[in-house]
Amino acid sequence: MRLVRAAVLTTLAIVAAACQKKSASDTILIGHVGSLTGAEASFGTSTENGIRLAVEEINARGGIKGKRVVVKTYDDQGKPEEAAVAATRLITQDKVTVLLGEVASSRSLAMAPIADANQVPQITPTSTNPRVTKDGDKTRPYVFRVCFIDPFQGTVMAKFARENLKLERVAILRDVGSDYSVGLADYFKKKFEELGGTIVNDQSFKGGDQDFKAQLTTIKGKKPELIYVPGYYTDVALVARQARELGIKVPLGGGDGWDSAKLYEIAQGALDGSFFSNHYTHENPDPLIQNFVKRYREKFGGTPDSMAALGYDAAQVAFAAMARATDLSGPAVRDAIATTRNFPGVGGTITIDSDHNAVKSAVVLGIEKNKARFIATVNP
Amino acid sequence: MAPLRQLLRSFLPFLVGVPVLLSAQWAMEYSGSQAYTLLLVTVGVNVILAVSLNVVNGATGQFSLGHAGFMAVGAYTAAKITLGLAGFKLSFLPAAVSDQLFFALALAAAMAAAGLAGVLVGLPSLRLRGDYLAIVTLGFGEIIRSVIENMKSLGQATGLSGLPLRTNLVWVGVSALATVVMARRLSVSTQGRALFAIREDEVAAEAMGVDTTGYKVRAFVISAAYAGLGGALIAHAILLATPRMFTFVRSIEVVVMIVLGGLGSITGSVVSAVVLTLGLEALREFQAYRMVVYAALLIVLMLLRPQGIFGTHELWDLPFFKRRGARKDAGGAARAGGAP
Amino acid sequence: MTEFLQHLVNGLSVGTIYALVALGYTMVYGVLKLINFAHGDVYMVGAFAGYYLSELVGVRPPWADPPPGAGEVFVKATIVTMGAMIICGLLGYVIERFAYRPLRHRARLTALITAIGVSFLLEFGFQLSPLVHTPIEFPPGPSPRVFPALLERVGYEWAGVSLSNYDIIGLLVALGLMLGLQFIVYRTRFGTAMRAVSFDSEVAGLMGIPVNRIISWTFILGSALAAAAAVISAVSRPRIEPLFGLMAGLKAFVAAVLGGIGSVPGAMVGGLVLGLAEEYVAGYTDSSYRDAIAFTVLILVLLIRPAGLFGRFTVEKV
Amino acid sequence: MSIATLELEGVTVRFGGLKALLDFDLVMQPGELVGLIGPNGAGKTTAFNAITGVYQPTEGEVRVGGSRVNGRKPHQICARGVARTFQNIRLFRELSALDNVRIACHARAESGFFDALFLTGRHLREEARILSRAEEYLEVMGLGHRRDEVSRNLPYGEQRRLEIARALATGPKLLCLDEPAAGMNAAEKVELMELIRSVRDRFGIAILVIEHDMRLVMGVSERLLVLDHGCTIAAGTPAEVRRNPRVIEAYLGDAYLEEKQIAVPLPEGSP
Repeated sequence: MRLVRAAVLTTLAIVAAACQKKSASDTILIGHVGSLTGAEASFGTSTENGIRLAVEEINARGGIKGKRVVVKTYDDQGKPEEAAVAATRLITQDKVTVLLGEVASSRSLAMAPIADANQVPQITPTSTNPRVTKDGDKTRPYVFRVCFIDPFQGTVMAKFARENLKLERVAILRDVGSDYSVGLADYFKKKFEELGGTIVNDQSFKGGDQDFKAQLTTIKGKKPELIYVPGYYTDVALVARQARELGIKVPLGGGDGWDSAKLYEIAQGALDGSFFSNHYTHENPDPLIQNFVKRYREKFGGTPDSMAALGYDAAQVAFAAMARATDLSGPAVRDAIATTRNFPGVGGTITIDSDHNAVKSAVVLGIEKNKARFIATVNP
Repeated sequence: MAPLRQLLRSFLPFLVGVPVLLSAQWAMEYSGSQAYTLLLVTVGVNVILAVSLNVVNGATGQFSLGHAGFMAVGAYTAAKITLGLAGFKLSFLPAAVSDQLFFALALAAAMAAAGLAGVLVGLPSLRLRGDYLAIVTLGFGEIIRSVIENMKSLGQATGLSGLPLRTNLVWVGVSALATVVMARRLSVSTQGRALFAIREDEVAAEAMGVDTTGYKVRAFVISAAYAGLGGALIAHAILLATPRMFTFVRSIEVVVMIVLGGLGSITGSVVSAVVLTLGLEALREFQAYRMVVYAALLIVLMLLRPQGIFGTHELWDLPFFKRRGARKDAGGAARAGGAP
Repeated sequence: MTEFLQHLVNGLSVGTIYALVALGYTMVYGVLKLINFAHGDVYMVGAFAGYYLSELVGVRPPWADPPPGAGEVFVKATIVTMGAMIICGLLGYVIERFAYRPLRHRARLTALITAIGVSFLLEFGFQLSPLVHTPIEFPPGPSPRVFPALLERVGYEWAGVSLSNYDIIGLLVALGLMLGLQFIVYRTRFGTAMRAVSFDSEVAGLMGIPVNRIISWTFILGSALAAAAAVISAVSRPRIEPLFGLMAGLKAFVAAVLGGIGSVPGAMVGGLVLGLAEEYVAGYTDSSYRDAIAFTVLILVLLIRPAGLFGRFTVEKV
Repeated sequence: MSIATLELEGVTVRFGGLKALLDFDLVMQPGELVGLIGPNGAGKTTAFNAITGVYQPTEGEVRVGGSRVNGRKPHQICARGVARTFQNIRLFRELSALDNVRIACHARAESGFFDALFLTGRHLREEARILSRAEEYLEVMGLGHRRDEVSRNLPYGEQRRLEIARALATGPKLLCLDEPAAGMNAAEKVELMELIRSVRDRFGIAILVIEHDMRLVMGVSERLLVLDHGCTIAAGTPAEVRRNPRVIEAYLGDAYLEEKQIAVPLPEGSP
């Protein structure tokens, strides 16, 4: 029984130690809830890197209101319950000024009521589901996002496919386990059919699958002109390879989940001729973006993906708002975030609208010779 | 007078528990500190899950890996009901009371629905044993999740969000208490002993008049119903029900809890659910290293104490608590020491 | 018809991978009656071992300039595959020796929990950001890595049905391994000892069979098989990440149970049947129910034949 | 004439091509003590399994208390009043002696899960009744002092007795004992047989006992049935069976008989 007692005592000691830490008054603590482990660890880690980069920069510039910024990150293993507990802990025990996260809408949805109830602003970098910032019909007062929402991105690609590419027949291959993917696919389908196109087939897979040939074989039989695969790069690259292996020559289409250097590394040219919507392009000569990419490479190695860029933007928007706010209380910072206008982020120029969504233009990128090329800007 | 005393005895744990919980809840609200509420809710729900799974895995000896599926059924059933009844109020009651009544209804429905799912999952247990049963129950859990992911009316991958906040310490406490009381009363009753008999020797149990098929299904149903209750409670605490909450990894976590606590030991399940939940929370500071530490601890703990923290015993069986009467029950003490 | 045949090819290709992993699973289970939950993760480690080895030996892709000659390809592919198998064999030995053996005489669930612990340790350990940077980055971290092309992919097309040398090699290797295993199990002294241990390890010990050594070797063999499966799978689907063994392990377990756990041909058939069932279900019906259907098939098969397709149903003697 | 406790009519059990039991007939009246003997593999345990529902007879009919029980599950047959012990002891090993017996009392329990969860009066009364009954059976079998011992820790002979106590606790009209004296020494065996007889007298139940040791079984049973290779080769009083050449042949082989020129001796005190 010594073991039990020892275990209980250790637990209590650690909890007590954790509770004792108080943020000193010369620092500003911000919280991040992310999936550092689990099936989506890749995305959470990217976001975390983006946030760390932003924090490092703001501190190099002298912090906010003369205070250093410190970020505290809690892992949620990709589970909504854990995200809620972590958010509660950051807000009530660590007393963070701003809460950043989560990547996935399902987890942001679990955090949002807590941010609202405790009047601490939450900015989600990449949760695209419209309901994240909405509680029923009314906008959640303390929850914001710096990314597109599903309807926007889905619609952009549908319009691009129908109006610019003049396509008639499109097949969809969605990740049924990801709310992001399902959302984009739904809105794409709606808009594309509205514009007179036909969805010839609507297939699905589950993130992490190794094999997509079953779905692709069926899609091939329906002879589409484009396959819309709104998913994450981790799966899309394999989808593309297997599509080519099956002799499918039509382009693929997707959303910002595609954006990662890994996409091209895995796809090995299989995506040439495909299109996807995104926030920005690494090729954009804008020094802001080039600087970000360069510093990210130096610090973490590798090219930042959209998750990193948006994590960076979320932190930047929060810092700018804190700097503008009269004081660092939740309501004051909230008001400041809500009045963000034309903020130059690496993921586009951000204006927060009355629904607390980021209004920004999307770019459509084409892939040629295993590299993304800018094709068009689509304004909201 | 006798029936009244009877009733009193039947509900005694609750007559003691509810006022304590109410005052805890009130103290929490009064002090304005909600810091630990959600954590305590998770602890409570894990206790419910562990103790209820123990009825099947520990007491009956059937290896089920589908607990998350039952949670999902309960969570979605309750969520659908509270969302559907969101606009209604019983006009003759204060709003808060009316809400809580509806929630009670939702919880009851969650238990019923999950229990029904338990029948479905319990049926294969009549033909399958051990690992075969484990993989089939795991499969059922995944099927349930898969169905939810594909149902538009259940919100697909996003799930049902915007649930009203209904779960509080009182609900969780009472539910956890009810689960423990259920498990305890079962274990000292003739029905519970019938379950143990199935675990020990199915052929002999059948020959001694235990309807093994019936009892296995009943164990599944009871266990599933309480898992559904746990699911409903957690959904109304984080105001969300999504398929992500109910993966087979969740089921495995619960199995880990009961084995670590000692298969068949109710207090073991309770202690291990509490320690594991709080321990993981305490380790949160370690970020990504947390899970590595957790995994290493799991292995070390199992190697040091293979029979689990409590073995098959309850807290009150341990030498520590029966120092006075220790000599009288030499058998019990020998058992607590464990086999070599 | 083309579509039907294409599905057949795809299904066999996926089923081959399931079968390969299931072979290792079923061997370990046959001897120890332990669900080696970490088997999928050993498979994952096998893929990463292959990845690192090919970085170390400097595997050049077929499109490199100048392209690697046939001899170079063969030598390096062999080094990578054998190396991965040896590394996983050692890992299997370590896992068995330190996590399972001390619990062998305990309740079987106990060993299951350490198996889960080992599985978590490997998964989450590999998800940590790199601590070592030279000569290789280890642990690999959560984002996926690209498995190098050890061998050029050659695609064939026949009446609209495409398949590749990867699929053919995979199937041949799986068949070869299955036959090899059958040979080991039924025609060698080691196999006889294995079967004896599987039947009753206590009595086998009394008969002078070195039970511990047999079990260790079974683990080493099973884990090496997982590594072989991982390399074959990763060459054709070159995305590897720390959690990609989880689903493969689960599917392999399903395949092994489907075929009758403990039976070598059963694992092979179970893997192929599962692969084909999934393929046709995903291809011809709503593909989002793919996993659900795989499990439904499993449940139905088990309800009709509780010991799997090739398993022997043992009636308990009363 | 009262209804027979057990009737088997032309019961045959086949496993694939193997006939484990062939055309087996047996009628047991209330309170009768019958012995079932035969060499290894003669089909004695198969007969038990056919009676208690573990195996389904391929042909023939089994009736308990006058009603047909073919196709019934073992627990249903147990509820009709047939209890058994096992050749290889099958106690609930990790449970106490008391719990082993209490589980058997469950067969006659009337309260359900609901009663257990809400501690209804019915449940409490039932638990009390079960406890006192279980203790009584333990006493009868001389195991009162072992009440709280984990059953796997009991000495072999006591485990055998505990199995009988457990079977008795199901409240049977017919008790089937499968080699209850196996592994005991001569003195213990005799003692056990006396005990079996006293149990029969005390509870007024019919007992069917499988025993290897012919001498022993002849001492206690009123009627004997001899099986060999699934066939009934003899039936009748011990004295009749003892002289039956087929029995002697089956048991000892011709060579032995010719050499020794003996018949199976009759134990003391048998009719």
